[in-house]
Amino acid sequence: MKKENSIFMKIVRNQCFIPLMALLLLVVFNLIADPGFFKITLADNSAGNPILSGFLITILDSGSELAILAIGMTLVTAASGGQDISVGAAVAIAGSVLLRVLCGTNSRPETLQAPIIAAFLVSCVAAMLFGAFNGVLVAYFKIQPMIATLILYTAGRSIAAWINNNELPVISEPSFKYFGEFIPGIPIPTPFFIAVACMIVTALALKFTNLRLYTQAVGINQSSSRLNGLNPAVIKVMSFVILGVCVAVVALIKVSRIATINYSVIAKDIEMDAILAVALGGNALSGGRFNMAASIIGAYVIQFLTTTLYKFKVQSDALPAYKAVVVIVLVVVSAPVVREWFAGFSKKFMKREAA
Amino acid sequence: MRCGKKVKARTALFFGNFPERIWEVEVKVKEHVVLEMKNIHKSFPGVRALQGVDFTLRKGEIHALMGENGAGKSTLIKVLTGVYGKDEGDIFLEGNEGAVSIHSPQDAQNLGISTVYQEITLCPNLSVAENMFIGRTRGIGQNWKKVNADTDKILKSLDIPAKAVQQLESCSIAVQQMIAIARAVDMECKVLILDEPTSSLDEQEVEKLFGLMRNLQDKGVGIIFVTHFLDQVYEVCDRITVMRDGQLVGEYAIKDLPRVQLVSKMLGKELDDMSDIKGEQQEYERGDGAVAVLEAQGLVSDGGIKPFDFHIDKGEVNGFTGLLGSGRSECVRAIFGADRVTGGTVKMNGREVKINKPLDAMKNGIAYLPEDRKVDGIVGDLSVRDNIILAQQVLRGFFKPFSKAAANKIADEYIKLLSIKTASADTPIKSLSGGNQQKVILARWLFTHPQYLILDEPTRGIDVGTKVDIQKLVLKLAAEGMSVTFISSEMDEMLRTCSRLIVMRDRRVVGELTAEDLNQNKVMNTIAGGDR
Amino acid sequence: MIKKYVMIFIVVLAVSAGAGWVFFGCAFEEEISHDPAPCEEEDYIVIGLSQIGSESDWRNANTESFKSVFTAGNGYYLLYEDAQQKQENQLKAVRDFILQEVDYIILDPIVETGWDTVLMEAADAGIPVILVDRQILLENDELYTCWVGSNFREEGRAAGRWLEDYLKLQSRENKEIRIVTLQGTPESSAQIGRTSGFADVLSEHDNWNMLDKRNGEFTQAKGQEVMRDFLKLYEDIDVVVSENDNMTFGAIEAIEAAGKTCGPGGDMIILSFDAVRAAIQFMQAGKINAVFECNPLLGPKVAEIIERLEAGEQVEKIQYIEETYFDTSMDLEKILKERVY
Amino acid sequence: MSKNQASAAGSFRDKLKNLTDTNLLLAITIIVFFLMYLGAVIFQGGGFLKPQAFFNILSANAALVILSCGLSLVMITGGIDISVGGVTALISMCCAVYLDFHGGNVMTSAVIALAIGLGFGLFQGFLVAYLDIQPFIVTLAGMFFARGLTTIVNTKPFNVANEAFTKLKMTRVTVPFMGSVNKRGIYVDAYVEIGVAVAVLVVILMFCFLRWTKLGRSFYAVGGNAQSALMLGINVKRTRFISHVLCGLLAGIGGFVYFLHVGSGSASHAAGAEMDAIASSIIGGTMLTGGVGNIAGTFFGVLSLGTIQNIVSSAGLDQAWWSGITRAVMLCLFLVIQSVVMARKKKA
Repeated sequence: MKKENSIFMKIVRNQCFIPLMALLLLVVFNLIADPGFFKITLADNSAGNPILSGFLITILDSGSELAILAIGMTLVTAASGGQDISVGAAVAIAGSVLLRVLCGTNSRPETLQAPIIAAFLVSCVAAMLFGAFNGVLVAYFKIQPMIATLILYTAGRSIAAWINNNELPVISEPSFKYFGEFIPGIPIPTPFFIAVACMIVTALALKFTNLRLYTQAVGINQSSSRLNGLNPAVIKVMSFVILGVCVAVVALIKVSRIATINYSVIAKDIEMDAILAVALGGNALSGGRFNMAASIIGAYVIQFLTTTLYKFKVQSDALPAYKAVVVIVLVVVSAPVVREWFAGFSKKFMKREAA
Repeated sequence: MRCGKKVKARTALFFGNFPERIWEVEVKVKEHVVLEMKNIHKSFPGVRALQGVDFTLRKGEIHALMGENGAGKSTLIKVLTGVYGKDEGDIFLEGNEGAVSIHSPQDAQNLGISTVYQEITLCPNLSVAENMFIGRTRGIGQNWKKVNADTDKILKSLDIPAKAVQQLESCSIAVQQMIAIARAVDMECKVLILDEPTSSLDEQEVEKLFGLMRNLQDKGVGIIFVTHFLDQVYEVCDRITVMRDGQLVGEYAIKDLPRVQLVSKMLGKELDDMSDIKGEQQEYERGDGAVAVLEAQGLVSDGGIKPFDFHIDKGEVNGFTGLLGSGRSECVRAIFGADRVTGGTVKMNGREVKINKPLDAMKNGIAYLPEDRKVDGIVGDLSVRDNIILAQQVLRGFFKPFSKAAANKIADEYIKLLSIKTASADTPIKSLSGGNQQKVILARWLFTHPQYLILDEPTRGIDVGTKVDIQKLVLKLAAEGMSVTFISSEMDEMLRTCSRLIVMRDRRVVGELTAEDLNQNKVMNTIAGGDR
Repeated sequence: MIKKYVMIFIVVLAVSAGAGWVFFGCAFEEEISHDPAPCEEEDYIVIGLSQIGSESDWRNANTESFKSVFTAGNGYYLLYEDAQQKQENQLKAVRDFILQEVDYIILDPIVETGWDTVLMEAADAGIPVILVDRQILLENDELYTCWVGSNFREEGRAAGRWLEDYLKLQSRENKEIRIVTLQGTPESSAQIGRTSGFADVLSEHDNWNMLDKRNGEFTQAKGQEVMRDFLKLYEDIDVVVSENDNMTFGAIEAIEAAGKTCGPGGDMIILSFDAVRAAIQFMQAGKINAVFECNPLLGPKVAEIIERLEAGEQVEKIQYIEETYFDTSMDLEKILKERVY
Repeated sequence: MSKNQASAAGSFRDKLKNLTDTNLLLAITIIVFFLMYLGAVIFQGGGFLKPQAFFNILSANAALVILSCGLSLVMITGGIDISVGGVTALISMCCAVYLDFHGGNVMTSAVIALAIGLGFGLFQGFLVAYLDIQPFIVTLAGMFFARGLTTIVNTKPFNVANEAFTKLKMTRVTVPFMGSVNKRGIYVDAYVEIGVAVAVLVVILMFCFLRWTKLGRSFYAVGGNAQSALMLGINVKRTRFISHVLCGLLAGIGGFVYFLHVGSGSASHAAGAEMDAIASSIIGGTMLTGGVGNIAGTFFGVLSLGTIQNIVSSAGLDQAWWSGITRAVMLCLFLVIQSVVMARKKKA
């Protein structure tokens, strides 16, 4: 009896438990509502390449962007104890830079003005710079992360528009669309592969560098980590820069999807989803220990939720309302005060059991 | 506006009926007791903080409450101010029938017990007057004209150099401190507790403060004065109550208790017992030409210490002694670069080195076990393993992490070596007992294989067994050629382990004791500042 | 001590930077826009243009045509304001124009209602207002001088008629035709006109089945999103009516992403409006069946009107701009060559 | 140390030193504002010389003034509320729907507005103060909830045709002696929209509230140092709670004023208004760290933003992106100034 209990507790304690439960919940809900949700069909697309389609694929597809952002957001949260709300705007900027480099001056080029990889690297650098900007404000000027990133949150999309002086460049080059959609012959959407690649890189980084240890140490106890020779400021900035890289990757996917950009709509409200993913992954939003896997699962759960809502014909603009409810529930449940209250309650309950 | 009237009444207490007050002060009936605490018991899990302590405070006296930390004086005060509830015992207060019950700071205030803490608990961004009166009256409105006028009166009556309308943060710390006191006094307090009010003041500021205290004393307020500065005690106090290990040592009139006596009482070593503990430490003699492992000249930091010289040799164990707040921790923090070093030079093995931040020190083979374990030591949520490898990991650099296996091996090794009691290497350190947490930190620094190890209060709040372990360990390390600086509030520990003691008082080095000087009396005399 | 002064210095620096930035920022901009400020030069005709935004290529082409006509060279000074899809911004812009005492106000109203007040103010200030592109509802038409733009309803009808003929060619005129519509920003006259125009024809055919109409906000991203939803919700769609080109582009993305094909010989017939260059290129690629022009080059016509007003002539209230349509049967190469936008 | 400084320092420097953060930042704000307006007059001339230009800025930003007041309250107590923009949108949509589709009367719609604002204030206040959850997360959720709800209420943007409302909307408060002669040579009275009257009233009320009521002062106390405030016997939780409730209420008023200004319901209304409000407060010298701030400053902060936008637009720049960038730059600038001021205080 005791033993079972302990095993059970181990499962429950695992950080991945909460998001997985949520996932399970959604799956069950959809099974009941309409099993057709899980139907996956293999069909040829216009180019005559076989591709998979169906809601699950959509989740894999769109969820990947979120997962990539969740990686960076988790680090930022852990190190700085706050969240970056400018990622959406940053994506717009990175995307705009990408297109700028690809299109050069003419907004409707017949051929690419630069190799995609070069363009991507440039946008990467741009995104990292903006990340560093946020990081410096947070680490050296000691501004709360969310306020500091508010600056970019405002200016970002404007800057993006400014980079292409408000034109809407369109890339006609078909190979550019591979990143956002399908590589001919592979029926699974490319973003998923990109996401997996990012996950692998992250995993390696966490394994073969001290990223995890340093970040957590700084997040948990600054003064002590300083006495152990770490430089908290640098670590924080680093986390923001890493997030920048993630942003650049997402920007590539986003832009490649539609082969153009819409400054005011691209990656709209994605910051909310990313934060939500981190929270859903059971990571304390006040920083400290983090569990990357949980965040990533969280990201896919969010997308699952989104897609489910879509399926039930919820207006895309109305989605935030539902997510907001989820956030509130999450934070309330994880609030220390509430937890104490629960603890007290359950203790009483146990007593009654015993009696 | 109700508050307005109150204020009038209260200020009358200062001006209106002065005569009989003076008369009272003249007579100063010896047994005119304001506060009496009888047989107070308080224990926390694992610790018996207070064991049957009695305390008596008379009207219009300044009463020093002395004791090294862990003696239980802060606990006693917290019980008195209702921060902690007491397990046993009674508190009697003048003008209250029978024992009073104090459950919250508010209760204490209503009963006329006010406390002024070391760190000022006023709002710097409000005006003086607002600080005096905010949070004391119900209702929305406030006649600020009147409040300002009253405030000015009070400030004048206690001759505090501040204006009611001036913003608090534009006052000096001392004045802020005084305003805090003024507020406390103004709330009809019989008992005023000053918890280390002077620790952040300079001489003349302290003087001002004492002026105010005497002023209040004449007005018949009983003052409990907690401080670590002996001179100050002997300057203002009438009586002293000494505590040690949660027990009452005794209550003395100031004139019956010379400083040396006081120190010995605080440290719990009778002067006359000449059995001075001969430690197992080898005699320290400095062979000429021996190059110091670390030598500091005129080192000074923004931690608020006077410049000091310091050196330590290979295999030597020395220590900074002195009462708490005498600046011993600040010295080592300066050496380690934990505080910003503002002057002085540091040589290691004869070679001059720049130590501006902890990492520099670590690179030079210095390790520092900080005084405040919770704040500066442990990384609470991390596992024991990560806590052990942290420092070394930082030294190795970002791209050379230990493999999980290696880390585990190291962790287990040190857990065994220091016999750390933990469920596993994966347990978060915060769930360990204080002693074991301390051992983990120790392990962390030993793993960096330093040539110079600084231990600041490694044995604070730790069970006796562990204490002994740590002392033994220190000597062992020294024997292996490591230089160790050891700081502890416990005299005999220091005597047992250190072969040389640097004695500090009031933030400056006042003496250095070696060989035959290493005995209780000498040390205490030096701490107390000569046989005055 | 030193540190403190440094800090103070930095503060001062920052503030002056702020102020300086404002000054020189504007000064600089003044220089790059070579035209002299309106207040100084009297012999210029000052025009205030309140544009809806820059949401689509059509809009940009439209804006450009104004910018290219009303140049200092032609004796105009153009004040341009982008309202970012917000009526409040347009109201504010018009008020500013009135304050700056421009000679003419050109207004492209984002919605049809809520203009009475400002137009009143403009009238009081004696500034003629020329409406372009979209229309507005007023009790008192005297409040604006004239309206210049496309006959959206006619475009809608044309689309319907074209579909009729096309289906006849394919001899599907009696089969069930499943249609979805990507609508433009609601309440905009383009949306109203095109929807109703197409509906006129739709009502004549009971085998045409309008499955769903949704708001695509005239933007590509939104268009793609809405189309994706359509494809999820409805089996075999025959016709997609997209009320502007950008939405069409988005829709095509979505359709191909879903593994379906469109255009002549595809699964779906695509009807689009506006006919920007890119759209015609898409037609060449055989992804759009037909586009119905909505000529954005209103600049010249408006300029002509203004000259007539300057000359004291009267102008008629409603002025349609001539428009045509293109489909894949035409010589698109030639069209592209002639096309300026 | 402070003593010999005082003796050393000249009287002016003394004054500067004794200048409280609030006044220092306030001074900076006002100076910057006037500099900008000057710049506007110099470079744009024409319009900006007329008083009406200023009143137009007021009319356009009346709602923002009110929202910013609310935010200043919260920020002074050391909190933050980014839901106000969403709430505004929600309010204008609800009121619009109520007035148009259900033919309600204006008074009731005003009540609805207040109710919505108050509701958000109460809920968020409770979560922040009593469950102490990070205010940013709570209000972020609040913002998204409000935005989402707006579209659920009604997706299509539309103008309100209700006569009573339009009459109220068009009501103008003429400002005497401020009028000017237009190009027809007719003298036109300067005027402001009715919302401005409300805004000014709110500003005055809030100013007095913060300056002279005990509750107002305890806002500063809590923001300055919650621990001390507790020691001083202030009910910190309640104070925080009240600050959020007030902010919600003001969001309600602001929302209605905004609705009065635009006269339409739309999901995209007041986009980024929370941002502007925060920016205005910060520019107005409200410290993010709490305890420092001044409603007067906030008022000027809003005006500064308004002026900047006018400059940008009439400088012939494409307003679409310039205004965004301009605001962000100003915000960034003042944030940096603040953290520098803080650093200076620590050093001193």
